[in-house]
Amino acid sequence: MSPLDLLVAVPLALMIAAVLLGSRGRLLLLAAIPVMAGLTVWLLLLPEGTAHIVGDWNLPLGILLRADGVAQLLVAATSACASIIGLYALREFAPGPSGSETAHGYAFWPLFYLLWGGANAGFLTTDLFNLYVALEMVSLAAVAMAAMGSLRAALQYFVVALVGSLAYLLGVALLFANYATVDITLLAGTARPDLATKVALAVMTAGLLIKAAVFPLHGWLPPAHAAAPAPASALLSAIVVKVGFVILLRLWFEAFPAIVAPAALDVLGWLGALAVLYGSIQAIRQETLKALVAYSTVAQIGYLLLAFPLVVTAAGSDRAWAGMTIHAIAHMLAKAAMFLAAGLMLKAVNGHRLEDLSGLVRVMPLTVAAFGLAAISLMGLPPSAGFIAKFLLLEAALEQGAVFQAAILLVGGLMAAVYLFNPLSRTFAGRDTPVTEAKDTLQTAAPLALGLLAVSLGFAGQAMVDISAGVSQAGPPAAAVGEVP
Amino acid sequence: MTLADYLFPALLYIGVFFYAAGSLGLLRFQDAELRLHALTKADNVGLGFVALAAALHWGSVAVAFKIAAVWLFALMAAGATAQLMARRAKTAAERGTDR
Amino acid sequence: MPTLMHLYPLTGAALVGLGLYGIVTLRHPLRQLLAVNVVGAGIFLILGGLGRGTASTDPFPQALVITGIVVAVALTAFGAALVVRVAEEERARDDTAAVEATGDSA
Amino acid sequence: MNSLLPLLLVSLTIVPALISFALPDRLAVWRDAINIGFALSKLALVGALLLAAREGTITEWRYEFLPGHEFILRPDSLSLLFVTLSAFLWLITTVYAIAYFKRGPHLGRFFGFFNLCVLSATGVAISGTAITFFLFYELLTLATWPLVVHKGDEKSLRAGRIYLIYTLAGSAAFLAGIVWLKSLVGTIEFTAPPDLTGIPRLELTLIFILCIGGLGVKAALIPFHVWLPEAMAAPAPVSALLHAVAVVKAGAFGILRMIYDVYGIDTVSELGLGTPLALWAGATILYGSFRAVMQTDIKKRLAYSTVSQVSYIILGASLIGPFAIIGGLVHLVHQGIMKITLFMCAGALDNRMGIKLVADLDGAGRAMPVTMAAFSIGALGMIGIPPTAGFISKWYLGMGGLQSEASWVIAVLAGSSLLNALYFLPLLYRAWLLPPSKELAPVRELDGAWNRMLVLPAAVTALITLAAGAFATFPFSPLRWAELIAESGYLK
Amino acid sequence: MTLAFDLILCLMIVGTAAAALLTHNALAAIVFFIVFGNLLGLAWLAMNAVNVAMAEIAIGAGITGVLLILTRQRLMALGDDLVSAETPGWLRAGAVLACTGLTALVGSAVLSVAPADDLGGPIAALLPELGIENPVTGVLLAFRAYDTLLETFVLLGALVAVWSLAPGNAWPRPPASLNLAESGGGSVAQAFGRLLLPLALVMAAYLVWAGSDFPGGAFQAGTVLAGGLIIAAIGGAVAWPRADNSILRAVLVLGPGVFLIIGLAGIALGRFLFYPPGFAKAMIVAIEYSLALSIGATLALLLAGRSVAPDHRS
Repeated sequence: MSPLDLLVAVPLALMIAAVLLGSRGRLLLLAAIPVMAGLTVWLLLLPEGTAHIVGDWNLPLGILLRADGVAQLLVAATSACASIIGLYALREFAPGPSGSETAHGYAFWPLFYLLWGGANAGFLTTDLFNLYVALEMVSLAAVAMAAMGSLRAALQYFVVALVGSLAYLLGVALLFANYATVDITLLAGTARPDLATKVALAVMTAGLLIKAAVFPLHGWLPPAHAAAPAPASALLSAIVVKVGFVILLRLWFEAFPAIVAPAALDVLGWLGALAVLYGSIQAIRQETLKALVAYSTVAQIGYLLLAFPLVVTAAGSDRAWAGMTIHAIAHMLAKAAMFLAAGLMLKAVNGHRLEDLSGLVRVMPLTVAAFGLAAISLMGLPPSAGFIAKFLLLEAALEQGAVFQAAILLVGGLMAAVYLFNPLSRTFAGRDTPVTEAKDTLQTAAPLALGLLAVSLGFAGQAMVDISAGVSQAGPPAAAVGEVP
Repeated sequence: MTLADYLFPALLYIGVFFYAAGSLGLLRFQDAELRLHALTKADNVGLGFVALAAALHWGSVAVAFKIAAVWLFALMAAGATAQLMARRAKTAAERGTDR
Repeated sequence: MPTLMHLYPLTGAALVGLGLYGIVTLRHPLRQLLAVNVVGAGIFLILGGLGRGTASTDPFPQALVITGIVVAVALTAFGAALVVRVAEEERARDDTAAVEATGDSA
Repeated sequence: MNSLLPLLLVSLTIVPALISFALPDRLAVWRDAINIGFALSKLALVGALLLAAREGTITEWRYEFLPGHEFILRPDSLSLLFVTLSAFLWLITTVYAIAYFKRGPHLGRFFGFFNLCVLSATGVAISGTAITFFLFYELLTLATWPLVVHKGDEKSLRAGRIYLIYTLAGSAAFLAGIVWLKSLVGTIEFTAPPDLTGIPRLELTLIFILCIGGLGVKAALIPFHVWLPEAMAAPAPVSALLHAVAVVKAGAFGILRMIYDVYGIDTVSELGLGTPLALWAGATILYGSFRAVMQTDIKKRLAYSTVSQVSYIILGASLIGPFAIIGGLVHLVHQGIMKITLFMCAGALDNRMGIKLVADLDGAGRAMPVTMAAFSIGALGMIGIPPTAGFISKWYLGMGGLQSEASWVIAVLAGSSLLNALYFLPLLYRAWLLPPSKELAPVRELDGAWNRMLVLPAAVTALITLAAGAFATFPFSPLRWAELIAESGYLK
Repeated sequence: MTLAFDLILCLMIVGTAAAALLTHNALAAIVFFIVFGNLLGLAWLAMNAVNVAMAEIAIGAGITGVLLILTRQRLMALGDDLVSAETPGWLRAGAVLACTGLTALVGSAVLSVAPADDLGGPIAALLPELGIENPVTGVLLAFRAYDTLLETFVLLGALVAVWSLAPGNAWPRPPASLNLAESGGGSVAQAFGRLLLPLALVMAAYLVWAGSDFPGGAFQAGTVLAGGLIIAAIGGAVAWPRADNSILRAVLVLGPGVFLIIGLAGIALGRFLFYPPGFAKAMIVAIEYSLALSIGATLALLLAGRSVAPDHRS
């Protein structure tokens, strides 16, 4: 009896209920949230690195589920995000006045639970092929939700996502052929720097960089995220890109720490830096609000990769690891809050451009406050979780003398301030045209709750660092390994 | 080299001959009905010989029945589809489109 | 050292290269979908092909391949529906554009 | 011992902030009552802390918010000086702001952020480590920005943008400095200054430049002062409390902390950083006064005068010498009181009679005699004419300059006093001696509750300016207090 | 099989794949793709992976082939002539270089690995405990049951995703009918459809039962069932149900549901997806039957596409 598998099984059961009941069953979410919250708390209470195999078949045949620090924190943040986005979507996809159900209204809920289950599966398992199936679950749901916005952007996202998955699958095939196992913990023990492993790692990294929308392979993200309906783009930007990133993390730091050349890590670090600069510059240039927020995702993902080279060297590497994890969570919460708030604001003025936002602070102060709180965390200003992450990364960078990374961290924060204060200051400007203010307390409360969570986590720095420090010990728990000929 | 050893390759060659004839017909004949005619007739007979050869090769009666069932399905499928394609070709010819 | 057993995985590798070429050069989404299936088949050939011992074939990669094929067909089906829907929307936009161009309701 | 008093002192103002945000405008009366009530209770709390400090028991509150980092609130003597000043002036400005806006729209949001600003100013004052200081320092920027853009017109939005560009860039540099120092030396606690012996001189100087540069933005050292005159687009109470007191002082206070509590006076002089900082401050003093003379708008002129006055504090701090330190510390208080008087009078003149430009001041003395009297006292204080408080701080700064053989300081002080006279005296001359250009009906500024609440705060602070000057030697005067701090804290 | 057979087969596979990708005529490309799928099935047979051969031919060539033909027809009805625009020369050259480089890299990586039957032994050792002989079904439904569970939800998710594409007014109407009778197909198609559906049901049932000991299994059976349903639809013997038809939804959800319930029941005995020692075979067969039914319905509906508005032509 363990939360590791229930955290995937429960969303899948909810998906079945959602398919059966259709949008009449959307209130099921109110039952889902407490159950998932309970499971998440139970997961967080598990001792470090507890792991157990599915069914009763030892490795290398069976599949190992494990909750290390990164998984615990990300599953917790996913639960918080998904629950609140779900509550927001209760209104967004409510059936029409005559009770008529639309295709989007029906399909959103099964896809929502599929995405939630897939993300949890992606965070909790150490089996590379199982991660492939989880990636497919998440990508399928993501593309379908993006299609609810713009079909053309969804098609482009679909083709690119497929190429990414195929690249990842090719790597898994080569790894299995070479080591007769697809389990990360077993691979960690037997990894040897031969050609097949290097090719596999390269190809898988390329695939995952596509999935995580890292610069130069990020092209599909802005149009898809900007056009999707608000809850969908919140889910996409907050959760979907993180699954790709976590698998990349596991590959580089748990499966193949031995054979990863520092030069390769620096390349990823450089990619991250370029992503931060490119994403920020593009975000500054955008005229429409949702495109701006989408490009900010590209920039924030850059920070995660920027931290890769800092994690390996001895000094301050535990702080960099904690900083990276906390940044992933801070971005998840803040970006979800920002997309929901942006959705509300744009719906009120039914426009897309930044100019349409003028004067909103007087009309919808709470939503603008939520956008502001999210902006504070994204910029890494105290007292938010974003600040804790930026501070830890900055500290690790300066401790290792990586002045370039430190500079990127600071400049990135300033550029984020530019493109985030731009819409914020417009909301203070005067307004002439009237605003149709659909006062919906649930939808207003959702981004505010996420924003407050992102900011208040700033005070729980110590707890988050302790949990994330629970790095899984190299190699599988003894009980799980069967006899291998 | 018992009788079966001689018979088996012979049947196979006859089957292949009929397949070749069918494909040749497909290439040489001009209008659709003739091509369909060549294809369905020749290929199915060819398949019959190959099936016979396979049945002999495995020798057991159960396998022979299964192979006969396979042949039967192939015949049915060929017949039905040929008829549909012929109908479509005729209507297409009348309407002058090649769809 | 290449052996007889490497023949099928090598064709798999060839299919991966060919399929990727198709994805990059073919601009029509349906043709790209076809190319994606070719790449998928190539990858499965590599995965299954390298699991062949002298006497028997390893059932583990076979199961992975079957799972892979089913996932591939699910995604291809969704991709095809998406392509049709995009074409439909494109056509709807051309019709409305045509109506505005001619100025009268067609 | 881990007492909750400091935490209470900081977090007390969250309550009025949230209430102000929540209360709709029609319940404004309640909102004003709550604001004033909490301002008074905060003053009482500060009093309690003062008594505790007098008996020598230093209370502090620790919380480990990150491994190796402690979040310490520790009101020592220096911070209590700043806290008392900000708490007292906050009460005064709240009364003034209520009168200034009467029943305007969106005041809930205004007073909410107003309280948050004071919260962060108090936090800046009593923070025990560099990280806690940075946290409140940044919060101050975030809380003041909405006040700058409160009106929402193009001018204040532009002011807000410039304000952000400067302050966020400054805090980024300051963060870099702190973290760099932290990685070299471990936690930077103000009470136990880290020993900087083992660290190469170059790195120490670079860190010093980064930190002082970052703090200098808020302390309006040239060329980072540009945001201050722009911020005058904000409503008068904002520029009165925030831009004359809270924000600018936070920068100066930060520099004092860096010099006294992080580096320590002897390291600063050994690194030879004292004199360049003094020169930088001196240049700002002259430049600020010079630009003030040329301004036609009253508030802009006062803004530039603030730019130069704040640098007096930095000048005092960087001239390593007992008199200079006392001069700097006491000016921290005096400048706050005098500048707030001037801004409140300027705000009242603008609010009641629409006087914005220097030219419209003709005959204002007859129309609003009390306000103009307070303005005059403030102006004379600025110039440094006895018996105002301004004279005391300039006198001590001059003596400090002599003591540490920096005679050019005297020249700077004399020059700036002359410039002060140049840009303040014409105002007084117009107001009192020139006949009013257009028929100014006497505003009868004292009858009616609104008028009294608008004018009296300025009068009170003007009287304090005089008192601080005349009774400087009395036990509870700011001067005596500054000496106490100097002796106990920094002259050991 | 002999080297000659393998060599010719591989050359034909690569040849048909190249043809499928490079011809301009879309229909020819799809036909080549179907041939390519069948040849792949032969290749899997040559590697005596019979389960995969059946899956590849049924799903890879069959279902995907039909899907591509139907999609082509729908696109032609919308006036899209499926001719992919001419890619610029430099892109084509660059692609050739990149792809040959990738092929060489992957090829050399493949060559550097010695093919071996690594997990055949341990699997064979554990099979008696499950009570089944077909190792692939063992892996699919016992050792990697978690993978297969997630995969069935991907299939269900794909169908929901296709349904989500329905335009506003079309939901929850049934998808476009494939019935040839409406477009002059006549009685032959109807008779053919009527005859084949029961046959497909028998075949599917046999495949599932045989699956535990001989090559076969839920996925292959599901595909045969889907094929039968499609032919019946073309013959007019079966009409697509509305999307909100509760029986349809129950059938779609049966497979994944049963699998999940058995998985959760396992928790009571110890771990998720844990089969009690004596009942492993019973559990596996129960899962397989429900899965076959759901997969058959899901694949058929995936081919049918999304709901269409009443005035939808094509």
